[in-house]
Amino acid sequence: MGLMHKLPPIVDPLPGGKTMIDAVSYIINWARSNSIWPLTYGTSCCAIEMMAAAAPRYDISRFGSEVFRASPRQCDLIILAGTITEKMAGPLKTLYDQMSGPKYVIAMGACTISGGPFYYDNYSVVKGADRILPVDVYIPGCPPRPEALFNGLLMLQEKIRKTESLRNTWHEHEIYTKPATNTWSDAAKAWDALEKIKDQEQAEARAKFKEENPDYQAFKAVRVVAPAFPEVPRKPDRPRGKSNLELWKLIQAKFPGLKLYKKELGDHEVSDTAAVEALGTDYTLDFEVPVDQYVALATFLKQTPDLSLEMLLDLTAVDFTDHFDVVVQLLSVTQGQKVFFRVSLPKKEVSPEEAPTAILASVPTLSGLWPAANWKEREVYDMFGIDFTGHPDMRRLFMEDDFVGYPLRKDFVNPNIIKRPY
Amino acid sequence: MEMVKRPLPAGFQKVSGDDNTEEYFINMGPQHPATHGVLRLVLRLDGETVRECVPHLGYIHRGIEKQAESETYLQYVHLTDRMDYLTSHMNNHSVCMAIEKAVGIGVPDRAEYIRVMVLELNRISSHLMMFGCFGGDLGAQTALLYGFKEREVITDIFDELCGARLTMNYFRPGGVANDIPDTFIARVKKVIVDVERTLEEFDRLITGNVIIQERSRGIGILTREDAIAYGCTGCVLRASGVPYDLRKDDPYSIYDRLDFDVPTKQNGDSFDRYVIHIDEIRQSIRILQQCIEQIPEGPYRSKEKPSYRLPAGSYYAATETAKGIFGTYVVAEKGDKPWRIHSRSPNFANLSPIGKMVKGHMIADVVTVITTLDILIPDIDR
Amino acid sequence: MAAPVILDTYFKRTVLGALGLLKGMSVTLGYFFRPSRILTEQYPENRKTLKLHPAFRGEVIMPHDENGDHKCTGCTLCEKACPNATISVLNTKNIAGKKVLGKYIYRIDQCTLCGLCIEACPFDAIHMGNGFEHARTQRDGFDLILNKKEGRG
Amino acid sequence: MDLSTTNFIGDLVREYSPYSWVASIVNGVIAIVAIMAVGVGPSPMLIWWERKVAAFTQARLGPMRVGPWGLLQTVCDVIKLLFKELITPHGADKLLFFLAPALPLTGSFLVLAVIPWDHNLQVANPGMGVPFIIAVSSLGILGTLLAGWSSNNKFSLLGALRCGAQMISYEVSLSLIMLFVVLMSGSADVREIVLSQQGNVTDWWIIKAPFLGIAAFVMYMISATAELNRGPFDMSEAEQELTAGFHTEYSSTAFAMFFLAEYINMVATSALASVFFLGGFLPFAFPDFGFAPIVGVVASINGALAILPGFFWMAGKILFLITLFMFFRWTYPRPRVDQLMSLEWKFLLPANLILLGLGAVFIAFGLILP
Repeated sequence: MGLMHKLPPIVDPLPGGKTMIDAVSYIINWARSNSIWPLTYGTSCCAIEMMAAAAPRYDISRFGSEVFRASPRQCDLIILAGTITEKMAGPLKTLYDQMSGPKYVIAMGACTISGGPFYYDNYSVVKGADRILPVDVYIPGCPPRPEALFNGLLMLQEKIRKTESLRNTWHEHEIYTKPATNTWSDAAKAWDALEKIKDQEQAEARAKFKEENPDYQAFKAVRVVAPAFPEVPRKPDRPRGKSNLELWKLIQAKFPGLKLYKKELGDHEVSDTAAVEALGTDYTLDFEVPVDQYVALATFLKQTPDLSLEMLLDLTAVDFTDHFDVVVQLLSVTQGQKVFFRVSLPKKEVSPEEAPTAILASVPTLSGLWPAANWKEREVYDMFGIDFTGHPDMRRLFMEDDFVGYPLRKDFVNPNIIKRPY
Repeated sequence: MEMVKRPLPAGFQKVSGDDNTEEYFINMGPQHPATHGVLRLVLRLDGETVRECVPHLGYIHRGIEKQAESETYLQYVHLTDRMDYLTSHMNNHSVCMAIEKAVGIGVPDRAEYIRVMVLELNRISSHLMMFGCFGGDLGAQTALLYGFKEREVITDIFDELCGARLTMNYFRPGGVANDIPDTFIARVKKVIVDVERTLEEFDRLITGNVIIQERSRGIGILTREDAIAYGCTGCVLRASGVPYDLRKDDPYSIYDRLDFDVPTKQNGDSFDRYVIHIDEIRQSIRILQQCIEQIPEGPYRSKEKPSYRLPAGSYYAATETAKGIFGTYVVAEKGDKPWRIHSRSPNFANLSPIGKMVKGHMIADVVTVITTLDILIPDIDR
Repeated sequence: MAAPVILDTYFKRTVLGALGLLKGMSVTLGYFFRPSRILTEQYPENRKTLKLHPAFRGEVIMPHDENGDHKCTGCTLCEKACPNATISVLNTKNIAGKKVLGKYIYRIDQCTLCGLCIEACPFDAIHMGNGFEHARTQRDGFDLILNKKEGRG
Repeated sequence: MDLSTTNFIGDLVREYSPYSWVASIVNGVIAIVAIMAVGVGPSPMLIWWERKVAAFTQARLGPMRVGPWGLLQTVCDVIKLLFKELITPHGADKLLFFLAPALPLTGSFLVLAVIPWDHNLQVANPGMGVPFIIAVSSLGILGTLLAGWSSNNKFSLLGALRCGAQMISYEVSLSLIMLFVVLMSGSADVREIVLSQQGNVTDWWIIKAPFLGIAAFVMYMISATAELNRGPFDMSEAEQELTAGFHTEYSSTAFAMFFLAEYINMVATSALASVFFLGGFLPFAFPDFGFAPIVGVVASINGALAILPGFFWMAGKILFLITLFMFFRWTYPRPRVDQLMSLEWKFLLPANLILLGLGAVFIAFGLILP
């Protein structure tokens, strides 16, 4: 192709040369624009709509684009279907570089245009794919309908036909470099400045208007009558298996001195079995366990046949600024009961500069009891910086290894985050 | 040729095994046609046999849980659409149930019926997608498109009902966003007919196909003990012989008024995981038929609150989505925004045994296992 | 002893397998020979007849009546309902010094089309429109201004 | 033996050339052009047809927007591919990397050279056509192996290794089936094989050898699909497993060559199937079973059918077979690579040997239809 693009300067001066170059350009553009093969690439929701566009009802093959190639070498278009995260940005850039030119990029959906729903308060989403790749067509929507994707595809075809020729060959254009700012606040600020000027300019006119129209009545907008909905009493949950009271008695027999956890009932104060029954079925048994009894309790809960809480449904943590709670949820798939238990971990004392990046607490791992805890604990480690001693593979789960900070802590700061304006 | 000693990829402990075989590593993903998104699997291979498989997550980690802390409860509902977008109604339902539990609002009967119908339609559409992907990932591209073809009918119903094809944001605490249109019931009836025909076609095209059976029977066996130990839920758990379904065992909404079975299989291999989806669709159709008969007149929503302020405490609600148990764990402090929201995503747990399941199988089986686990990466990474 | 069993299963598997394959073929051939089952909608060609469901959320629009007036009072409820800071309601003062809507910015590139703004509006001033053809080749220019003129007051 | 058209042209050239080497060159060029026309010419149309078949089986429309019913779609694709950037991956063996795409084409062209397209239309007619075909069709494997190996990509290498194992295995049963036909017809000359099927439909080898013919044909189709590396046996590409298999690293023209080679191979394989089992260029003729009332009617219908030149019959049969291959591809899932191997070695090979033995028995006892 390199050779073809050296032709115009040579052929143009010849008689009829211009027409010839135009004709060749026309044919090449016609071929290119009608045979856009996309890469099989999709990260999230938009990918489903992209697949729906290839499905019988919409059928992207009418445009000759059904040849989804899995190898970037053979495709012309990368439809950025779905959110692009900082971690994915590297592989995506590689994918783009591996494509053979001419190559085009369609940013499908709000996430890839600007970050969309993940624009504010987000540390991991790239705020616009055009910051890493040169985007040719943007299709807003969340996700855009398949028709909207076709509309974008047609726009790309038109762009190829209109802007490319042998004289003006395809080239990678520039990426978007405007810094991501708080667009909402920017607009408000700019508007306020304008308003101030307007206030000054109109001060006289307004005063005059007031004089001339003393009985000015402001326009009253009509409120739409919202449909009235009845108040409906809540029907409590109907859990199967052992009741809270039965469970609590079984646990208390082995581990006396555990405290029930319920905020409204006074902080962590309830240990009275009589109160348990009053909590009702909406409440799932939730109790606090000291760190030194944590593993013993978990083992007890798992291995006692009466409880048979054999499945670890969830393990997560909550940052209460002064301490962490590691919350574990267990379920008995054979009997039906479920419990929460939590261990409260005070934060280690570190200097304020180190605090955001330091590991502030540690707790024994449960991954020996439940393999399910393996990833969950890695997630908690990744998000909170809580170390699980004895864990076989304590690495970050989601973020890259060199990521600074622990996102779900309340004191987490990250340069990517744009604070939500309100 | 001089062998270059490279460090092991992350997550691999130590290359053991026979010194006579040459093992090598291969990277599946993050962009790979069979990983359903941006999952990255690093495989240690001996020839084509998988010796070890280490998944790497986080390529679509969008920090939804962090972001939720600065959104109101109502605003958070629409973010759950984007977690497991194939079961977005179910995710919404789980959040709404948590809010309802905290604030103490009930749901009118009609709303419950609308919810259940929509949920079951959503389940069918997600399962149809799974069928398609199962066929497609095993090489039968046509099956993929048949799956999509039927799914499109349901998507169109959602389009008419809630105005979006994928990210619906239809559930509200205390009910649903709007009443069903007049055509809804008729269209659901038509869907039931269509889906039954499609199931019959799928039986002929995929289930009865000897190649499919050869490729999925005995592949990626997940024993009952493992399924429980890894916290797998949904079809994956039930295919391994545990008849646990939240709709039956911890009934929410009106599921205890409806008559349906929980299909269970015993082998826990890929074929069972696939077949159980068909049985579930049949049950969903049963539920839909009952709902069509029973749906009462009345309000579709209970009295609204302008902004939902949850009393301080922690709340948990779970739904049985098409993939498994989706739980929403809300920790509320003061104000109209959550202190922390955690989603217990079914796909996360369902993917976790993959290293164990594919060990000793071939590359092609990795694809089979991934597709029958029916995972969705954005839900795992959140 | 064992040989007949092996042969038996061998033939059984062959025959049943072949039958299964033929059955599968009957499905695809059924579609191939019945073009009436094709359900493709040809989008750019059917643009004139294409009718989306009225509920479809494609974009936020602000309907204007025959005088060119809209119903927005600039109360900013929609702005607050928006999870995404997609909407900027910028108010101004009219000639009488009363607060009215000045500019209603709608950033369609950030909008997730969740519809919460529509629900929040007490005056029925904004609706969800069906339009979906918003594709552009430039990043700038997605900030739409929905009101044609300042609010009434 | 009657004079074939090509021979006629060849003689003409030889007569008017001043030197014999000029004649050889001119004849060679004519032959090459003819093969190219037969091989490359229909490929874009076949690709279009494949996309339409895929679309119709999937309840969609397929390419619609370039030309009537998207007829020019493949032309677009080819032009586009030709003008794309040609990438040599880092660490690739350059010479082999670019040699590889040419090899599969060479093999199929050589096969096409010995196919009799009509009574008088055949580029070359070596007396031992079948062994020649068996020999040259192995060239395709080489191309794939080289492509995979020289790409410096693990996926490519895996694809190539799969492909090598698969094609060498299936070559065995393909050769055995060809041998079966040779045994039946008593000749290894491709033209002779066609002419041995003269008469009506019941004289085609698929029917003439009762039960054996149809079994051989089915096995030929299975082996040929594997040999062609097409779905459902596209182990070497296996998009869901190996992204794009052996041609993962190929772009632009080199990829276009692989893309076209698949279809040219398909033409060659289907042509062989038609020669061996479906009477090659012979017209379709209904049997009358000696049933007096219909003899006249059948004869007149057959006469009408025979008006079409043999070339069209050949083309029609090839198109039919290719469409069959396409249906396979768009219906069936892909077996695993070891299952494909055991299909060959544990099922097809024993079956082929039995077939060959039975064939000999049939001939010995005169069980072949008259």
